[in-house]
Amino acid sequence: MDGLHDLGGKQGFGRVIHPWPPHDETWEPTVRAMTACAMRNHIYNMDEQRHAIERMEPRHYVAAAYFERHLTALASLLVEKGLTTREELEALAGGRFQLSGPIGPGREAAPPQRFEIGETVRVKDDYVAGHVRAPAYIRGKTGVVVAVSPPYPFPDAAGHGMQAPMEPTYDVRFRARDLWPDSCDDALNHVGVFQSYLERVSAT
Amino acid sequence: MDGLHDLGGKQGFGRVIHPWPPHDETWEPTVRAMTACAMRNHIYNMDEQRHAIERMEPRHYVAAAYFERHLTALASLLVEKGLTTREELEALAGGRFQLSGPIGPGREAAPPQRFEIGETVRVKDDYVAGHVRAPAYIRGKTGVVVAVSPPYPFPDAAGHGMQAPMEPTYDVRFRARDLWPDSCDDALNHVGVFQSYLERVSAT
Amino acid sequence: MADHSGIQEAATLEQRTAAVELVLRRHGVLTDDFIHDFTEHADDAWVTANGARMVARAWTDPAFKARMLADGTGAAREMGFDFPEHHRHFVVLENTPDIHNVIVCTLCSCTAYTIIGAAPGWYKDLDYRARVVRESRTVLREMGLDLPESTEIRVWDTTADTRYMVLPVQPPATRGWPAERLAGIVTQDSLIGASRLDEVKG
Amino acid sequence: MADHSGIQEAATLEQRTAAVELVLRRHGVLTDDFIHDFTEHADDAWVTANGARMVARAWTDPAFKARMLADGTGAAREMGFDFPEHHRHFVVLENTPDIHNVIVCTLCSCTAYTIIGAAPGWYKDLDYRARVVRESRTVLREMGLDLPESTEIRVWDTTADTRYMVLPVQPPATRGWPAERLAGIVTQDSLIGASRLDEVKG
Repeated sequence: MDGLHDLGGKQGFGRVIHPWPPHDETWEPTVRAMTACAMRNHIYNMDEQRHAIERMEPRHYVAAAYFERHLTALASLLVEKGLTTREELEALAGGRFQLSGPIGPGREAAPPQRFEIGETVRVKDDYVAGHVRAPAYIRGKTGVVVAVSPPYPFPDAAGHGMQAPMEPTYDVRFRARDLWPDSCDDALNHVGVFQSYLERVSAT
Repeated sequence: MDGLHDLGGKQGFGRVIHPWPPHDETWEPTVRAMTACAMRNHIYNMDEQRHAIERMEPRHYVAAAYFERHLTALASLLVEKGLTTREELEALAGGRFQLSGPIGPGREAAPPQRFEIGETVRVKDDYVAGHVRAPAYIRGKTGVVVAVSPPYPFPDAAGHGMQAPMEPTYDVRFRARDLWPDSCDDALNHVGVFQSYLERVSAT
Repeated sequence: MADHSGIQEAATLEQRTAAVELVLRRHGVLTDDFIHDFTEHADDAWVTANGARMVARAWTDPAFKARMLADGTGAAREMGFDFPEHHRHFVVLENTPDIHNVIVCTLCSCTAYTIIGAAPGWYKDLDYRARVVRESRTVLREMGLDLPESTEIRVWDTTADTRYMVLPVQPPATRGWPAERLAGIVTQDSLIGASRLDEVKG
Repeated sequence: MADHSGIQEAATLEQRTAAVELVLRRHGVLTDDFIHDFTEHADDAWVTANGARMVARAWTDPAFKARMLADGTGAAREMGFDFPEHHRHFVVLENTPDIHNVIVCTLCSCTAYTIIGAAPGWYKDLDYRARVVRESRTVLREMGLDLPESTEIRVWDTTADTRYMVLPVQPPATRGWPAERLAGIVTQDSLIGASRLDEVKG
């Protein structure tokens, strides 16, 4: 989805706070452990969690720290999976508990096709309402495959609890100046791209 | 700039609050009047104001209501134009006064060219770090000119206090399904596009 | 970087507004009565009734309607309405039974405020700006305007300094009403395109 | 729509965390010691020292380095380190005097946390995620790493479930050090690519 979480290349942000000031919030390790627990118990998978974070109300997403995003996803998925309700959570918490927005339909993977290392590929001009792991900054852009991964579950299906076929991802190398012409630092940008997001570029 | 203010087509937002609940904040008309006063006194122009709003820290922008955005732009421009300092504002306000981020360079208009009503045009694949009034959702997209306006100052220059040539804008009609294939309601989308943002499409 | 600049508490909006006001007064930019006078003028002169009167006249005066559709700025001036300096072009978009126009400003919240009145809060909120361009039919339905599939939706994004106003279709039940009475049924929503005045009965 | 759902005050993060914990316990999903045990394991086992030891060994053992660059997952397992189920592929990116690799996750904050330790706050913050892909040289300079123009920057966006780690160039002053001492100079920043260990003197 074209959400505010898709931050790559967005402008107006400032200096990175580095080094990051130490802080010690006891609720954060608890959220980390509970998230691991929910996934080990197969209440949801990693892509469902990521999509639940993406579905956070945009103002909430932008304001929330990392583990608040995880907590919101966890609570939202527990509600969606029927383990609790918002009302119960709010009663237990003694206050308002903002959850993620509703989930829509996922989508199937594209028919299998293989790309070779060294091959020039294009990222499809796809607009996906649900979970998708192609960042907007590579949409429609052309790059070269530099590496291939073992197969993973296709996230656009897995993120919606659908049966997800396994497919490889490709580390695709783009030139920054092809992504943001005249408006970037020179670099080679690599993105891990699922096979279904790619199309062949005919030799020119 | 590719800022979070460029919201057209972003997903994850919710129901529009309609009707909007009445509210009565006395500081809001004051901000409205002061903004008008600053512009009538030529302290800054409309595009400088818009750009100052765009330059707000993204988390602040997303959280702020309409007139807080105007107030932030007004205060930031008064500092940038030398009428006050952040320190003075904070002393007067008795607390922290978050301003917009720093301004970068603007850009010149493209060489003049005319487009005719009925002509098919393409929005250039431009990535502009400064002020620009072409929303990202039409970048690289093709549409048809349906109307022409009288000339306005070119915003990418005017927003940076540069001498801004006057140029017409064109109401360009796009099909929603060309902007967001398979991921939108059917509609004809019209956008007011400055002449410099457009390029001719050779007859096919 | 988020604003981690100080331990200091953020000043309230009222405090920040007062600080800016002091700066403008000290520099002699803001004169004693300006805020009061401007606000009074804005609240009295820049009202939805202006656009409503233009619409009512267009419904009852075909020659005016033709002038208004050809030159919105001229038609507004003819009725004594004015524009801020940067609104150099005012365009009226005619709805028909099969065409529905709706206005937005995705990049900020531009509107023809001297003619249709100060924009409502929802028009300036992020949800409307983000969604109405991509999900026009859905958003309008959620706002109470359920358009038939056969209606062509035309969205107008106010990205330049042209300003738009919708000319709604006159509700059939109001045929023959005088312009003054007609002006009373024209809502701000209908001038933006969030309503078609379907609720108006004779 | 923003969350205007109630007059109710938002529960604090501690309260919300406790509420979720109760739900998981009631359903028997969360067992008594899980949080304690998981946290202890994460804090003890998933530490930057793991990646540091891999780097130090690669600097001192050319055959291991070759294996690590060919199969990062296998090299990590060889040293007794493990991965969560979804990290099926671990790739080590070799810096050279002329090539600098830097890792980010623009869509969330993915990282090889069992090998390089829990990601630092700045890696998970919006500013780094938004900027380092488009302004890599500028962002690195602001973070204290001023690369010469001749250095080629390679940015790796962790958008799939492959995980990356940078193999820094061994600081010249440390030639001949034993692996254990070398591991002590390898920082988490250098494993992400925010540092080249240039500050390390003999």
